[in-house]
Amino acid sequence: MTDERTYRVDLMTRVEGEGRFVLRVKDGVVIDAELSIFEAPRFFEAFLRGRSLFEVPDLTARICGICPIAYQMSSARALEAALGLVPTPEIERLRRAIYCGEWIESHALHVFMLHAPDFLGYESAIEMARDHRAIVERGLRLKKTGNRLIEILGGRPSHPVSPRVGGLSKAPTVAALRAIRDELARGLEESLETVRLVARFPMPELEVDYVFASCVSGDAYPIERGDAIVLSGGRGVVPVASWDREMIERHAPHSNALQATLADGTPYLCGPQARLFHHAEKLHPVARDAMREVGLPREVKNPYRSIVVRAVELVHAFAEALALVERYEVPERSYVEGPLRAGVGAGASEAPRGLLWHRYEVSADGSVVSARIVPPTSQNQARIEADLRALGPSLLAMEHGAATRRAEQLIRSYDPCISCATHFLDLRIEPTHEGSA
Amino acid sequence: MTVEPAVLAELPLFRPLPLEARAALAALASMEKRPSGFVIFEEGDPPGDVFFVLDGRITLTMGAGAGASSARSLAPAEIVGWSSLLGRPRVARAVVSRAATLVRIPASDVLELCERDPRVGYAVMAQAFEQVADRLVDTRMQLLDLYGKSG
Amino acid sequence: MTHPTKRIARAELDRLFALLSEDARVVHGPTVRDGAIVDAPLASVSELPIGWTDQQAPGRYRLTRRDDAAVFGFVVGPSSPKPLFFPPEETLYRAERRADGKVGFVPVVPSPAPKALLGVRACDVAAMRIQDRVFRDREHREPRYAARRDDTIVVGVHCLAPGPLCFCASMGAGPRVGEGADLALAERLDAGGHIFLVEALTARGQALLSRLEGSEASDEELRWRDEALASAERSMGRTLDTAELPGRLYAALDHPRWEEIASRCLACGSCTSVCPSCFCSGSDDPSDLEGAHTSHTRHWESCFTSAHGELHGHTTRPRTSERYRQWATHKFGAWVSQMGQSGCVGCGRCIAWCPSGIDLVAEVRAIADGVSPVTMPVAREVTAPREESLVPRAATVLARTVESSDVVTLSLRMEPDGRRDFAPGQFHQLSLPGVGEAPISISGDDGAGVEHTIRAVGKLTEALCALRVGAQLGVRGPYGRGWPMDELAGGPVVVVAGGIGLAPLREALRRMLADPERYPDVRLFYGARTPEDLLYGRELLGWIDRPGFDLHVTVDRAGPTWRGHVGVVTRLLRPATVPASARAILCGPEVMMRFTVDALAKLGLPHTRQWVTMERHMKCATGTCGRCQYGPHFVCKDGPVFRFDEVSMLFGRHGL
Amino acid sequence: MGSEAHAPPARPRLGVFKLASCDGCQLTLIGCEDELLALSEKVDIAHFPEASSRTDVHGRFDVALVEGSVSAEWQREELLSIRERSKLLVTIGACATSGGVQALRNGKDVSEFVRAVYASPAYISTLDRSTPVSAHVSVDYELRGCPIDKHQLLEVLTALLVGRRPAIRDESVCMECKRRGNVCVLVAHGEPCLGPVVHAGCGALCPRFARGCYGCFGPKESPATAALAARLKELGVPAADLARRFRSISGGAPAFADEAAKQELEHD
Repeated sequence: MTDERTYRVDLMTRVEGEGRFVLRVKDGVVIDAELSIFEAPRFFEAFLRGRSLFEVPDLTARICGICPIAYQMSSARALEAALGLVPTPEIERLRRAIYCGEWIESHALHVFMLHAPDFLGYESAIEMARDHRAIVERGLRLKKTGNRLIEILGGRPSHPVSPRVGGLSKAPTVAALRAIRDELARGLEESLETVRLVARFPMPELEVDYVFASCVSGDAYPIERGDAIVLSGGRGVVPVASWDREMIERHAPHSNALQATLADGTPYLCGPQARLFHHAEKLHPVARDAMREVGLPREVKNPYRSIVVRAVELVHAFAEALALVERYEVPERSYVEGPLRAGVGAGASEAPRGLLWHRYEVSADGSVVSARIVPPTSQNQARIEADLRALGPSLLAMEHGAATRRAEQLIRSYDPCISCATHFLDLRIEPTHEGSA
Repeated sequence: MTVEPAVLAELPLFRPLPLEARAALAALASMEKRPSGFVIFEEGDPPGDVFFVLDGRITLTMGAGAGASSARSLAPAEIVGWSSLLGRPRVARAVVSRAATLVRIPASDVLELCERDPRVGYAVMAQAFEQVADRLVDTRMQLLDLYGKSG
Repeated sequence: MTHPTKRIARAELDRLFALLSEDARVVHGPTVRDGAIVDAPLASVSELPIGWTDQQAPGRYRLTRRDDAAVFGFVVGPSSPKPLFFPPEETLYRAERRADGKVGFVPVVPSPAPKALLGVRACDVAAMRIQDRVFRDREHREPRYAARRDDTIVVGVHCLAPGPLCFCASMGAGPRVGEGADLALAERLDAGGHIFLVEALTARGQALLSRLEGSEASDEELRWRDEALASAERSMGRTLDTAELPGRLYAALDHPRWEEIASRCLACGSCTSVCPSCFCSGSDDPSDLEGAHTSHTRHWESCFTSAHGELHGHTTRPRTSERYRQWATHKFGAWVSQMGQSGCVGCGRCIAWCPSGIDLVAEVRAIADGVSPVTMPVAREVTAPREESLVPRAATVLARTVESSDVVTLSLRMEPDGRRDFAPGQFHQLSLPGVGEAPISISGDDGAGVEHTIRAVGKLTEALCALRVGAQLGVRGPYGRGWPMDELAGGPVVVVAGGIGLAPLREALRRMLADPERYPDVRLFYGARTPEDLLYGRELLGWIDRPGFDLHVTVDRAGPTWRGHVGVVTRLLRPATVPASARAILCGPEVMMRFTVDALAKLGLPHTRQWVTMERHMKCATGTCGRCQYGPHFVCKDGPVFRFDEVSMLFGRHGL
Repeated sequence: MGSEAHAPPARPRLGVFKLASCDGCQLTLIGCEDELLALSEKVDIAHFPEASSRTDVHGRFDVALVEGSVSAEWQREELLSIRERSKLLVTIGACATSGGVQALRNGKDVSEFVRAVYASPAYISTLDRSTPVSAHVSVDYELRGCPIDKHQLLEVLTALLVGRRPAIRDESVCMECKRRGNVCVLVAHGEPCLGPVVHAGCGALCPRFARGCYGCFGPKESPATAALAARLKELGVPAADLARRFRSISGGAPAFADEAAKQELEHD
């Protein structure tokens, strides 16, 4: 008699976008591990063609409501590379500040609203608030501070209006930016509490040997800028411009997904664990202390533990933002300009959920000839499925519902952003949309 | 009941007629008393006689059935059944809503009189036309929903 | 006119600034921001736009450098003093509706720091006077405006080099700073140096002047100033003939140019927003999730928005041409009958800041030049202002009578004193916190409370109709001009009502019937859609036998049991029922009144013996929000009852 | 009220649904940081997959918030089902209200788009047009924006709960811009700005950040697109550029699509 078990969730919840997964284990062997996405495609690369390059950050922002700044920044960088523009250090600091806002907003959202309920056994943060109101309120407060920082620098949290090719369309006054100082200082304290909180969460066991990929950003912990991309396991550093030669995207029919792997077929991981592994020493000292306090290693092999890494990055983002706000002076220029020219440019930055890479070819009149966008979730997808396979056997000892939740919790660990992924992920729309039809 | 020519002189339609014409019509006319609820004619009936209200009240309604809506009530001296002067079927239903005295004249006799003397014909038709136009204005006002739109 | 005038050195401006800043007074003045000269709170003279000037053309403004260090060497920027006193958005009161049905209202009245305005142009000083008249010095005194405006020191600047869009001279508003300023500066920058002539226009200005270091201005200097002003007056960029302009504009309501302008006008509202005198506002009642706590907020609005012309869910001015016409005819026409002066001060902002570059002066000239004027109503006397905070008081439902399927009469006790003072034909603003506010005419006084007959046509009226005895709501008023009870006395009175239009007439009827000596002959003509829609049936039956009272009722549609008249109400109006000597009062929908007025005119009643009630969306009910503006009138305070000849020019026209 | 005991009225049931979108609008609901927990006490947030694993795929709702446009057949079917099960259906955001940025595919050869983006186009099933919710079912209220404004979202929810009309103004961005005291970027800097024809609600963000409005909230009531296009041409904006400006975030809204088409014709 064969023992075949299927774990599936037809409408994944507490993730950005719409997807489902199926994990089939037969006689103790994983025969199918599939994260599929039924989100409809939106064709960003296609309709960007022919648009003015100055419109690109506004349009690519719309790929994702949670991390629009990442899209704006990676596309602006790629286009600056194509035009040969080099933003001033003052502009880079402003960009880093607004990007910190997005990290705070996105990490707080993920840690408190999306992921924590898994560890504490609730269906949602709203339900969790009945027993742990202070925790949820803290999460909302932290998230609000991130949003407020983005508002000051960009007008609104989703699809802010100031990021542009060359910098920001306008720099805030000193008074306007300083207004958030105290809030950031309080957020820093509360993010430290958050590290302690999530470090105490009961952690499911899983050990994976990862190849980590992350941006390199000079001496800084990488956020808004990728000078190059570094890989672990002795695979070295790759220039941003040639990332599309190191990494290949494959349309894998079994998984319904366009998956990125390294050229040799190795799945890799980007995101908080990868950043920490490569750049732990560049974290703000306060964040490094927090790491030490809770005993977080540089190499985190348990994907569930990414929630702790995210909390540490939250501390870093607050500390970084606070420092930027305190040192802020209104720059001479908030963006750089230069003549149009035909060219090709690639750009990368670290979205909260990982490496986001863009490449554009532009014509001499400033219109886009071709666009390519590789979001973090697509790069992590092969890794997610591999981890699901690794998890499979351990689920057999568990009650079915708990096992399914455990698998879903694993997928959530990567903070997948399905809407982002959609524009390139395969959409084999199945005849029945079991999730909701 | 016979009709005195003097009665016709009270009706605007016949006021322009010479005395002898009125006398001739009066000879053809009859007078009848009808109780409340009496149906004089139904919408769609073939053309027939024309009526004039001497007293009481006649209500005209259009659109038979459940959706019936009152068009207007007729006051004394008004014509009932003008469509017969054009040889058309009845355009409304006429019901006595308060016990009424009516003068009835065959439409064909009125038309014959008109044809015989075009001046008389013009005067009669001008009067009839005015009454019909008047009703058109009322209908329009009802269509505008004169009392409805305000708060 | 000679005012004490001193000549001060440029450096003495710092002392003036210090004097203005005394007692924690906030000094506002022009400064450079975002590529324009805007008004802002200033820390020192150095923040003034020293050495800057502006270049203006229709739809175009550019900030440029001067080749000298003039302090006031520009014309006007996009901002005027208006927002300092009439903020773009503010809360007027907070309201609460408790679970037990009781309501409470708490006014919000600011206590702002006292202000000094430095460098105000003559046009803006004139505009401040206009706004004063709207909000403070007319029938009503709005306490929030007054709190911000009273105790403001105004230092004006004579305009010696007007810009290409300026026409203050045509509007009588400049270039010389007039009434409303405490001090007036004239800046002189020539080979002789950089000085200011400072003129004290008020006692307060005099006190300030006496503390400035300087000498009395010489005759030469005064002559220089007067000649510079005269030359400025001659060199205005634009001119407009304002003689009989209101009458000429109202005579040109059908001019094809209005439609042509609409092909260029964006209806964006920029013009009215930059206008230093425009005062129209809208209001909202944002609430918490339960609707229990509400803030009543007021915001700048514009006759170019659809909301501004909204009436019973449709907009009375759907077309851009109608909105533009509303603006121009109000600004240059209706304003005169409403306030006694034009609403335009000739600052040119609406021309510069129109994104489409429409030139108001050119348009008005194209439309009104050479037109023979119609006669316009004269401005009403300004009475002593009475405090009007726009905050409702609570009222309690004493009785609720169902009149028909969708009409309810509520008798209300005005809290706390139960007063019942009102004139027949006046209205109250009834409100429910969290739901909204609407004008409802007063339908009677039942000896205990004030009655309001309400038809459930929208969310608010539905909620009002559903109120139970003991529940509370908010009431403001009574407002408006009621029926001309004195003029009706003596002769026959014809009362024509359509549908719910009987409600505002009922109290007038009651009072007339109660006083047969003054009103010996009263005839009511009442039309409704169906017998079920007839209001106050029992009360009407009770009146039938009164000597000197005649009742004529008709319905549009009747069932078989109806024995009365069928047809529209005008059919009841005949020589036999309407004496030519009668006076008539009418209430019903506009279309019904239009036909009735004509029918009565045919029966020998001139327009001067007919009175109608107008419906417009009364929002503030005090003539300050502009919502109910109807030609030269505010319906809320000049009406709702008008003698027909006062409105005949506009009645039944679309888009007004 | 009598003294008889009344069961507390059932909390209205709220459902949040997603079609083709970026999630930014539903994120706005989670972004009501100060109000979210209070709101969850007033309304039963019965289906909101982005925020909760408690879902009710087949349930009935008093209010359904729908984000995203219809761009695949299964989305159309899901939408019909949502409509059937909901008393009030509110579209949130530009995608649901006018087709969104993905409506830029409309009128283009989608199979070519699929080839441009996907390695194995055979797997892709999509409609050739991205259409607003109102093209398929009746809509009770349309909330504008890309993304929606959180205050407007709360206002709509509150108004629907209390039973009044939402106080959302259909005026131009210029009205908001002037109330905020911004300097007009079009007049003072010659910056092309769609503000005069765009629906207010964002708080005039772009002019505040020294740039022209690019139309996230779609057309205002009676938008004078032709007049604005004529004016922008006077300022030197070429027809092709104008067409792109109108055919952007809210390019699927008929007023903008029509003006874009006019400008494209002129350009060709």
